Amino acid sequence: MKKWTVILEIFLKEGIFDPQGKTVKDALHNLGFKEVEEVRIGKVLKIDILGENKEEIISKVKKMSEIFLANPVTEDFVIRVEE
Amino acid sequence: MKKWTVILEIFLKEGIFDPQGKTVKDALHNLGFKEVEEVRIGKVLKIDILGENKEEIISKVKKMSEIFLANPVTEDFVIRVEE
Amino acid sequence: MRVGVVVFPGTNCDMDTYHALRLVGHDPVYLWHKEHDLKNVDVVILPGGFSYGDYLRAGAIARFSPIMNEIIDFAKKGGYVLGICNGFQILLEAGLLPGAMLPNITNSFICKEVFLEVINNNTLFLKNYKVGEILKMPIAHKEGRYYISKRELEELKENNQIVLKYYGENPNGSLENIAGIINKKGNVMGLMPHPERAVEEILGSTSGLNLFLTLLE
Amino acid sequence: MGVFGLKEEEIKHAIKLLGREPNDLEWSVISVIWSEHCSYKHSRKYLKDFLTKAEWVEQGPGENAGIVNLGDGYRVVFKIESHNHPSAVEPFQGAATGVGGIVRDILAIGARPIALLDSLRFGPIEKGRNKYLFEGVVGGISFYGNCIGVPVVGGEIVFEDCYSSNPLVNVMCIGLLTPGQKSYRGKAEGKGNLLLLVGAKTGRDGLQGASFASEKLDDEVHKKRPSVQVGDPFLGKLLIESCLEAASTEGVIGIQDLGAAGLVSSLSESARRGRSGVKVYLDKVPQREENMTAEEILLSESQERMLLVIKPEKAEEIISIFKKWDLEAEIIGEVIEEEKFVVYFKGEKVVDLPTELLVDGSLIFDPPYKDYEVPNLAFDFGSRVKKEHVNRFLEELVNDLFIKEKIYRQYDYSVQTNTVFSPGFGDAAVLRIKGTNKGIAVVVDGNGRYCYLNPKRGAMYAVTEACRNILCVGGRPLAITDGLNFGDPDEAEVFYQFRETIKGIDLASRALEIPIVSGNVSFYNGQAENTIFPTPIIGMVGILEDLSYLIKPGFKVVGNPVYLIGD
Ligand SMILES: Nc1ncnc2c1ncn2[C@@H]1O[C@H](COP(=O)(O)OP(=O)(O)O)[C@@H](O)[C@H]1O
Repeated sequence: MKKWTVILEIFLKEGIFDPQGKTVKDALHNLGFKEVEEVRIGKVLKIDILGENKEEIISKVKKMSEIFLANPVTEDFVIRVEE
Repeated sequence: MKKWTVILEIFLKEGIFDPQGKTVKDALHNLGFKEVEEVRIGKVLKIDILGENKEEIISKVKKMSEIFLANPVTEDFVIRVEE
Repeated sequence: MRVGVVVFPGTNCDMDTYHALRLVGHDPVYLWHKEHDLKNVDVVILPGGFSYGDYLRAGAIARFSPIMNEIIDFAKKGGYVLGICNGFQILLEAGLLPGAMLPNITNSFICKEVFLEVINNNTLFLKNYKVGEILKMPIAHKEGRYYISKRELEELKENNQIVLKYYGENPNGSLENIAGIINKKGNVMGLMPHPERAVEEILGSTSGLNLFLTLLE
Repeated sequence: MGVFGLKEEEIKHAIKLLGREPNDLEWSVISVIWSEHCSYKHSRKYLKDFLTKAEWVEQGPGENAGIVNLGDGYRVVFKIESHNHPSAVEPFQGAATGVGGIVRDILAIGARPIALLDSLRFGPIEKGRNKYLFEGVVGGISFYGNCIGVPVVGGEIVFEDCYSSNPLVNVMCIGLLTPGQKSYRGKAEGKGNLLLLVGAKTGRDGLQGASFASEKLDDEVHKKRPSVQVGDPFLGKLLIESCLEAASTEGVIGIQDLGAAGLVSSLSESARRGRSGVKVYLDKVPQREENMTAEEILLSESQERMLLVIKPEKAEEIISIFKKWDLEAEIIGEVIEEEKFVVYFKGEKVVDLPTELLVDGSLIFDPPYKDYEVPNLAFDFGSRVKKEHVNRFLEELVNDLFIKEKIYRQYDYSVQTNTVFSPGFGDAAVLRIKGTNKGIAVVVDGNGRYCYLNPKRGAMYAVTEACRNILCVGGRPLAITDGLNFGDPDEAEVFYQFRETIKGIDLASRALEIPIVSGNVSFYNGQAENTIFPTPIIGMVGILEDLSYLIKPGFKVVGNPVYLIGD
């Protein structure tokens, strides 16, 4: 089996307020980075996983995300496989 | 000026123990995902920012990260511009 | 000595620290994060709490508060600065002390009484304690795992900058059980435990008294 | 949205009261405020007979929290609140926002929050989602409570199958008023006084939360929920400091938090309590999102917002306090004489309803009830205890202690430097009152299993248990806040449990002369065979006149006699 590295990004759904992102945006403005319009902060997981092929890996990580890693009520996630 | 979305991933430096990643890995094993070899958990920021061109944007976000968004003692970061 | 207690938005041990100082006879002043004036204090205390909610990283945002410019200058000129818990985290972020804080090894917030050993008392703040003395104080933090690169750790040791270590159990996974450090000159100190919560018998410990008493001189 | 969640008879009732057909927006307003959560339409009738007065009670139920006198000008303020449904859907945020909500209730009195206690119920931790719910809830309480610097000094937790799909998260907050400090009511009065909305911007979060809490949780819940509220403890902390600062000025008439049903309930309840009306301009409400509709602004349950009714001549001074703390503070309307809730949006009058109709107009429901046969849930002590039983029992005991420690280690219980007995130490938590010799003892207790077996006796037991715990540390019980958690009130057996529970609490409270000064009712916790045990949680506060008489647990000296008191 091959070893893959999967990157999973989890953000709060659009429309759900992200207080942390807002506070960091305000801080960036205070530091002079006024060009910043919005900041959203999420989690990112780097998962090393064994498997035969890319499709299998993606579907596994998708399953983990759905049942455990992300909360479907509040969060959206994106999966990316690093080569 | 154009609006860009920049993704900034921040992970603990290699070699620094990541207890959250370990907890999640153990939980995934318990859930039956034994193929998972390692999990590292970091932060990801989605930054909407105005600017003329990609180079300018990247250098801005790099600066923010160096002085504020990431801690150089413990963290490494990667910048990606979404088109 | 005149003591100032800094209030950042989200600081929550300012009143406790103020109370402890009053208890031993100080007449402290509060310093507001937006101010540029240190009100002629001799000692600046950065108390514990959750400045800016600890969002992003503990201490990362407070470090850029207007008053921090003054505090950095003050410290560089030899002024006494003490950071407790979140205050310690802010001093690390501001570069007034070396190293950084990581999330606890337990991956959770920890509130408990711990024991500390005084390793070095060569700083104003600890001069009334004896080297080797064992202290009892509460900790209450989520990011208290002290970390520093190998090279800098050697330097820290060479210069006797490690002043307090966890004794017995290391609660948060700090490198070398480090609980408190000073800068090279010894005028800036940071510690994770809360001395201001250990000044009255009824609350379980008086180990912190000497720290505040010293500042009376 | 229009009418939602109202029964046919309630719709007719509304039209009759109003003398006309409400418009769509007015229907939405009526629907949320007539929801169980806001109107107590199934419980009001029964709660009103509680013993609520005593010489030492300064304010009983009906306000944001109860107030009890400690002597020498010190007063203690407290209330319990449930956040069961939000915690079932998103445990971390549900519990966090639960803490934020009850803290703002205390803050609305003008008191500084000095302690929290949490009463938790989950299904067995080794089954299904229970561990996830448990960890999320504890994490959320720890996240919010620690950040705002209010110590969680006690609580309780029970694992039982019936809470599997529907955990219970009840949080009690305690506040202190020091000598000379004013207490406030959530009231709007005095024509021309201004309505000041402070704290966070208003977004689309938590729309219909009140009706959500008034329904059964089923699989549809995820789709039903437009969005979940996210707690911002940092802002919550700023709100505490800024509101206390504002409350110390001369210009504040009333303070009210924004909770379930957002602006609708806080505005109309304040107006009703002041026997006045309010005129509100929604365009003035600071909005977080673009193109929000009148309905979205009115019903939003965005967290970390408070309403202050202030004197116009003091507006500038008070607003400057909030600006100092970098918070939003906008005047969104004013008090009017006519007892009406009038709303303008984009230059048009969009709502014009009597406050009496909104706050006291809902139909009262008194559904049928039925006793039930109790299956044998009692432990079997009949057979002789064997060695393996003892081992298992010890193992369970250790696990039980371990999990409790796992919880309270995550709570900052020593911040504010008043905690004399921290969690895990005494039978009740003890806090000293700075500047005096006095202390208070606080506790939350409940036993759903007993209440299921016999609701009346179970409820009495909960009251007496809380009482004993206060006594054990040397305190004298003063008053109760009750958190009542039940299933669907339209199920006859559930309503029976409810009525009997009320009787039990009432009997015990009268017999012991411990009045009830605040509380909360949460229905619709599970349904049919998944209904929770009837679970009344008793929060109790007692006084220790002199902390030198504090009683520490444990045997002290070898040879001391041991007494067993009681039957
Ligand atoms: N079980 C109860 N016993 C006594 N008083 C109660 C009970 N339930 C609710 N109350 C009182 O009714 C009022 C409304 O309660 P609630 O709606 O929970 O408050 P809030 O408006 O803060 O959400 C409060 O004053 C509360 O103390």
